[in-house]
Amino acid sequence: MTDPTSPVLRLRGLGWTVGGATIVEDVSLEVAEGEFVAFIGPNGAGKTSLFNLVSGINPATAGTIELDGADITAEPVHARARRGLGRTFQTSSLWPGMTVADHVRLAAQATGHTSYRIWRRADRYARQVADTLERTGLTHRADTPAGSLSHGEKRKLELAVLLVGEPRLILLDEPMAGVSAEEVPALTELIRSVHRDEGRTVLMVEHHMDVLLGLADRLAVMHHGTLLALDTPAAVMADATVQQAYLGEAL
Amino acid sequence: AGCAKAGTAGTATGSSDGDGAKAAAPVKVGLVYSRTGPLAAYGKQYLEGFKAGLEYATKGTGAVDGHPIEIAEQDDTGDPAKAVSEAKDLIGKGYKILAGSTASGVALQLAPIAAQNKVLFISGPAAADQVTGINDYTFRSGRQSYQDTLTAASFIGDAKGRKVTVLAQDSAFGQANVAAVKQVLGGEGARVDAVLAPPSATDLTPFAKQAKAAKPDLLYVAWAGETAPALWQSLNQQGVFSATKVVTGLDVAASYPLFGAAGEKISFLNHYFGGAAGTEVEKAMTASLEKAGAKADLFSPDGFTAAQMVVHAVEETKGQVADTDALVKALEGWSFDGVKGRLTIRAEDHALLQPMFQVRLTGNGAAAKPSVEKVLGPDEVAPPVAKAAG
Amino acid sequence: MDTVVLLTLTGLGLGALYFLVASGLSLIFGLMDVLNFAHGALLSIGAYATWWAADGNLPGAGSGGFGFLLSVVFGTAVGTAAAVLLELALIRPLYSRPREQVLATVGVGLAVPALLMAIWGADARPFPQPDALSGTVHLLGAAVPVNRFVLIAAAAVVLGVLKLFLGRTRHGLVVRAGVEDRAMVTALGIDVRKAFTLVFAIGGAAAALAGALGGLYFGSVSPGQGTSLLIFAFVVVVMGGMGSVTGAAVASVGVGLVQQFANYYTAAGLGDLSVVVLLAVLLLVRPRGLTGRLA
Amino acid sequence: MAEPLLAVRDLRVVIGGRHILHGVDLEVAPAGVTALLGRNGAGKTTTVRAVLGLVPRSGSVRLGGEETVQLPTHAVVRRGIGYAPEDRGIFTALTVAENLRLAERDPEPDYALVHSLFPELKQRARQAAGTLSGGQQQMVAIGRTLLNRNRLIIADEPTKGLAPKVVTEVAQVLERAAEAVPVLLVEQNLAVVRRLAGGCTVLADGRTAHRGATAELLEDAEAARRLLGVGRHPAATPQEARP
Amino acid sequence: MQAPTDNTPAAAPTRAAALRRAARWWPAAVLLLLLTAPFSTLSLPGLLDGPLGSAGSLQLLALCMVFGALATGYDLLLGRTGLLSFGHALWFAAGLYATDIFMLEWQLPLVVAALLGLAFAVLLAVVLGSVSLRVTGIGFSMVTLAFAQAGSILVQRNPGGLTGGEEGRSAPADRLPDALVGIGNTANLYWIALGYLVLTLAVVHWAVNSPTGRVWEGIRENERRVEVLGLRPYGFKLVAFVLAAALAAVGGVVYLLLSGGATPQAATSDFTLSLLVMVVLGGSGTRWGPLLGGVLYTWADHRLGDLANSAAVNDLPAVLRVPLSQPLFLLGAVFVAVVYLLPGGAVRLPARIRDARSTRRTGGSTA
Ligand SMILES: Nc1ncnc2c1ncn2[C@@H]1O[C@H](COP(=O)(O)OP(=O)(O)OP(=O)(O)O)[C@@H](O)[C@H]1O
Ligand SMILES: Nc1ncnc2c1ncn2[C@@H]1O[C@H](COP(=O)(O)OP(=O)(O)OP(=O)(O)O)[C@@H](O)[C@H]1O
Ligand SMILES: [Mg+2]
Ligand SMILES: [Mg+2]
Repeated sequence: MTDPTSPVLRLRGLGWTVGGATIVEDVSLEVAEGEFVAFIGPNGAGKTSLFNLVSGINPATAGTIELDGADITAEPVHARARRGLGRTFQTSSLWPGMTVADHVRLAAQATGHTSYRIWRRADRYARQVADTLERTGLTHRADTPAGSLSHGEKRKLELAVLLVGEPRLILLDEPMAGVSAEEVPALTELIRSVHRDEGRTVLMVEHHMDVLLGLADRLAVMHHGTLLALDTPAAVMADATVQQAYLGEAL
Repeated sequence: AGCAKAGTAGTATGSSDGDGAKAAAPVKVGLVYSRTGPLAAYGKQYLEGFKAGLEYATKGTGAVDGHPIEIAEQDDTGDPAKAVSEAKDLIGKGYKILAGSTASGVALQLAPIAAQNKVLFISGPAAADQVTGINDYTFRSGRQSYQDTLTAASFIGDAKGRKVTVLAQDSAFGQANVAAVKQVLGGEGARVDAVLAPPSATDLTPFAKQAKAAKPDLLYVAWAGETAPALWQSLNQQGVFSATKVVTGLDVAASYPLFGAAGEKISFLNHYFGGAAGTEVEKAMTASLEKAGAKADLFSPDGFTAAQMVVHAVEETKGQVADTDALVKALEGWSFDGVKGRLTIRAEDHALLQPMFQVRLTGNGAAAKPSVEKVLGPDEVAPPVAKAAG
Repeated sequence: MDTVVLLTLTGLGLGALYFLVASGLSLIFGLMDVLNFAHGALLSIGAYATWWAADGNLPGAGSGGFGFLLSVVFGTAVGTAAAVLLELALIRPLYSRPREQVLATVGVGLAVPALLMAIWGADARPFPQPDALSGTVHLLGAAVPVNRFVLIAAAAVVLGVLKLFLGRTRHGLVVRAGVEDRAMVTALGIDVRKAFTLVFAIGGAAAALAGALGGLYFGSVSPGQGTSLLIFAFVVVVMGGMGSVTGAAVASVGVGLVQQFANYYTAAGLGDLSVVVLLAVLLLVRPRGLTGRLA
Repeated sequence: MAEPLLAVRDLRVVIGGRHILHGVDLEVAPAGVTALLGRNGAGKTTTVRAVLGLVPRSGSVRLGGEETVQLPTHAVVRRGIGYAPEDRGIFTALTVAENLRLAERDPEPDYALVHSLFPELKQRARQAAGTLSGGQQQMVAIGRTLLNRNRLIIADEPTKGLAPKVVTEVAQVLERAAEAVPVLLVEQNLAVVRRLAGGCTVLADGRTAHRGATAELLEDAEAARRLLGVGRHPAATPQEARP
Repeated sequence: MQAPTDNTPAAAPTRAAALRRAARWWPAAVLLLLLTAPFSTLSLPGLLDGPLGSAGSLQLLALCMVFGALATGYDLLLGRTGLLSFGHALWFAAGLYATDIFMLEWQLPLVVAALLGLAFAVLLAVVLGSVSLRVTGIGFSMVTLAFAQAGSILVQRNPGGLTGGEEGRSAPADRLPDALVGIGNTANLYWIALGYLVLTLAVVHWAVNSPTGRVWEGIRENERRVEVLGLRPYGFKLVAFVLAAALAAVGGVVYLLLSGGATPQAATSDFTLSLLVMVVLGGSGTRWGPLLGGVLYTWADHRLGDLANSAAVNDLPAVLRVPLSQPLFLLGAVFVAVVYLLPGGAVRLPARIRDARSTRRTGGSTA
């Protein structure tokens, strides 16, 4: 359905103004099929806000968003999700009373478009669910309510819910925050396989630079709501402004 | 169902329908009334009246021809659905006589149940006119709205060309009153109009003003519920009493102070108040009530009359209460001395023909005292015959 | 003309009554997130206590002048005490279960009117009317009852006091924060329970005062009076923006006027229905109510 | 070694019938930074919450020699603890200024320090805290602990979600703060731990698994792998990864 | 409810398992018992006034079942989807009044009138549901309250003489099948109520275990997050709303038969409030909780009056007698006690006792 050379996602002059403050300003960007773009930038630069615009949590006040060539600027969240756009949240956003397995099951069923079958039993997708839990290392937690998971486990569950939906375009908002040093490599590997082996397009915000550098095809630097730079990781890291505004002195 | 209270003259406690025990088989009467809920005060008067009536009619024996009268009290809390359940419970247990119904809604729901199951039902204080003639098995021991209306109409004298305004709530009760006044006084040539306030309105000042602006010769106020004091205050403040003659129904004694300063300026129509009738029966009732620590009030006669009717029906049928049709026969057309005077159960529609009173209040607040201005004979306030039950 | 004046002023009086009833509810709902179904019960307690005192049971109190004032003060105090008791006994132990808090108040809302009925009967009792307040004032041809002005003045005072409380003290802040994350407030070294009790007490005081003045308005007290006003109080609170005291005031005036005019001018007395429609439309147009922010 | 400021013995926590802590021992030295380390789910956050009395606990928690295990949270905190929780504990409906105002305990709170450290918080004083970016919220959380003169600061993953530059700044802040007030630091960023923490306690499965000097632990590759699961390259330290 | 756990060590694991499997069939056993109740002469003194098969007892049991079912349907919104509706009475009243009015005014036979009444209620629910679901949270509660209040006012106003105002209208006996008229046929009404209960339980159980049911659960916990999965909560909420309304409307029809008429009490917000109380009494969001709550509430509502009037209470000193003679006071007090002492409702009681016992045991071993 799509021309392989045409971008999956195209932002044109995207902007968001709220309460008189411009949070995101004139962001234009094209992401090709199968590409991995990482976003960095100081706290409050507008990275999460940009993700919120793309996923439809907040309506854009300027510019357009195209997904696979279709203009989705005015579409609500659920419609965009149906087009294969999935995301995780910076602050874990889950269903506290539901078990880990139920989270994944619900997500699987949402993708399978069987949610309106009120006369059916909801016991399909067992294998998909088991696989996803296995991949994210949550199998032993399958029956725990999400509300009593530790912080790191919640981050993984966010990923599990995302992955089982098999989205084509994935937005990850700081998936590594709070994950213990030990598990960072495994999680990095998981994200790598989603991108490389399954060929999904990924946009990711992360402050862990070493993780990004191994994954990203391109690095986008945001500052004060604008796209300051967009280039290969090496080129961006060499940039003096980025050094000064974002990375600071070594610890 | 709690407390079934056996009559005092309980002799042999006859068990089942065995022939030998028949002579003393108790007659069970179920009272479904408001023991609690918004109409609890009415319910209490009714019950006290009933007990006094039973004592009077059985001459203190609590039994008729050796059949002790057992009453079972059921609280309907004013909720018709609950009343229906309770009535079914009683009927299921073999009760052939039901009485009570403090609220009109209850009476109207119980009447069909009584007909379906062929039991005698004597409605209590419920005033709805529809109860009259609703079916063959339903009677009433109190007055009905139409009798109130006719009493109110009596204040105007010659109605021709006069203007009458009805101030009422826009509810079934209020609408029925308007319709009745239109029928009665409109028929006599009066111009009748109405000021209807929403039942839930709390500020009645504008309606008082409207009633005054209508400049009627007679303002008939048909009001029920919590907002009555606010209404009288508003009517007084807007100067309605000096502009026209105001007629309304006199409620229970506890409500006299609620008229406030307006009390003395109102012409009251009245079903009954303690001491209104001055009959021998009333004296008996008052004595009996006082013995029980109670006072005669608006609805005492309703209970008293119901007991008289029950006893009469049992007497006539010699305790064979299973034959409901005989009970009905016994009551239809019966004329007897009641608390208020001569009472007649009209055979056609079971309306209870009875005298009504024109009353004045003297004194304010807690000191307010009613006195009878005029007694209207049963025929003067007889409602038209209701069409036969379908 | 005089009709419009009369309707406007009595409408304002009705609005003032609604605000008095709603203010405490709005305060508690806005700060504590507890939709207090026992509010009507507190109202009735205040009304009955005032009536009881004015009926000659409290030395010094009575139905006229200073005695009446004392009765109102007494009624408010009793209502406040009841609110504190309610908070300590029921709300506080359930703080980790907000839904249960609301339900407990539902239970109290059922039980208290029944208790009042058990003690003083189902009948309405005449409420004392000081002579100074039972007359009318003639304004542009309309005879406006004096007690409406008393209600309007009391409502204004309550509005002012509540705004001062919210603006000048830290308690409002503590309670708002406590509703969002109670544990975190205590982790800042604050005894959040005291603040909650205080807010509940103030809400209770407002309710009891409304009950006492409501008695003046209706000319009587009855067990169900408080509860019957509760629905309008809810409507006003929600219209005003879920807990904004100022919003509740604006909404009260609006509802009072609309109801009064609609009752009078529409054929079938559509006051109630128009308020209902007003609420539905307002919420659909502005889902967060008139203000959407706290006073 | 001087007497510890905070001494935790045999701390146990059961929530909803589940045993989460089975006996944690922990000491915070009267000066400097003490680190509390462990894998995800090891019980670090629960330990901190139990110390403050935010979860039902048993055992002994002595603060400056005084037993506090029976005290309610607010009383414990009033004895001089500044706490920046893991989920930040921001009151989203309140403004930034209100969030800070709630934390005031001293008669003269040190706004100068907080604002000089995080100028953003001054500019955004009237913004609803819920609309702040993740990093800005973290600033509020840390700022609250610095307003008062405390006897102990507890920071649960304070650098989580902060940009590398700010991580460095926060580390410096904590280092400076630790000169005056001891700090109990829960942290996944080992570069920060290495730089700040003198002593450390490692938890595993709700128990104390190791106590000792931080430097020693991080040097000992075998111990580091066993206790923290990190290999030869303690990963996730942004600056180390820089080209 | 559940088979007591076998504590004898390694007694007979297979037997225990078999017992447990058998115990899962208890609802069928209860159903069988309920089906045969009209033939029973068993008397349960204190619980029921008269033998099980007597008209009064059957009527009370039938009411208990109707309200148990109504509460179960209401919990579809409250406990399963997280929608606090204050307007549920409207659907009940719609089924009740519409059916009654169709019979009275159009002289339709019961079945036709009931189907039309149901259709009317569902149509109304679709329209009003799609409007009120446009707001969320307490706003939704208030809009539903507003609509229900409007309905209640309309019923009280007696428009066109249709509803009978505050006096209500009784059902026309001549339009009803003979088998449903008269005390002798109470058993038939009882079976209808039982059928309604089984229907509601089955529909609710089936629905919450369907894919849609899982989405409801997600909506209850975090609505925003559901959208991110590509699901539009609005549609799912509307399905729950209309389904619950339809169940309530059917309940209205059954109630019409049981109480022999339509009265305005059924349309008041107090009615919805009592459903709320039932759900909470029993345990919201559980399979049997709302049913249990509805049964307990209805039973108490009818029987507390007897207790309040009983000789035992009348002999008490005034301090106790006065409050205890008010059924509503008892009900309110019992309700507060349940909320306070039984979080999660009566249905969680066995589990809580088990928990308490096991913590005591393990607590003892670790301490
Ligand atoms: N509703 C709002 N009103 C005012 N300002 C807002 C609002 N929402 C967001 N902001 C501001 O917009 C800016 C961008 O926030 P955003 O969450 O996108 O940052 P970020 O780049 O994701 O930062 P971080 O790395 O800390 O997560 C922040 O300064 C934030 O305070
Ligand atoms: N309220 C609770 N109810 C039940 N279990 C809980 C609760 N809080 C925490 N736990 C469990 O206790 C364990 C320890 O959790 P804790 O949050 O203390 O870990 P942590 O060491 O801080 O982990 P992380 O590094 O991921 O933040 C986890 O397995 C978690 O699932
Ligand atoms: Mg962000
Ligand atoms: Mg943690």
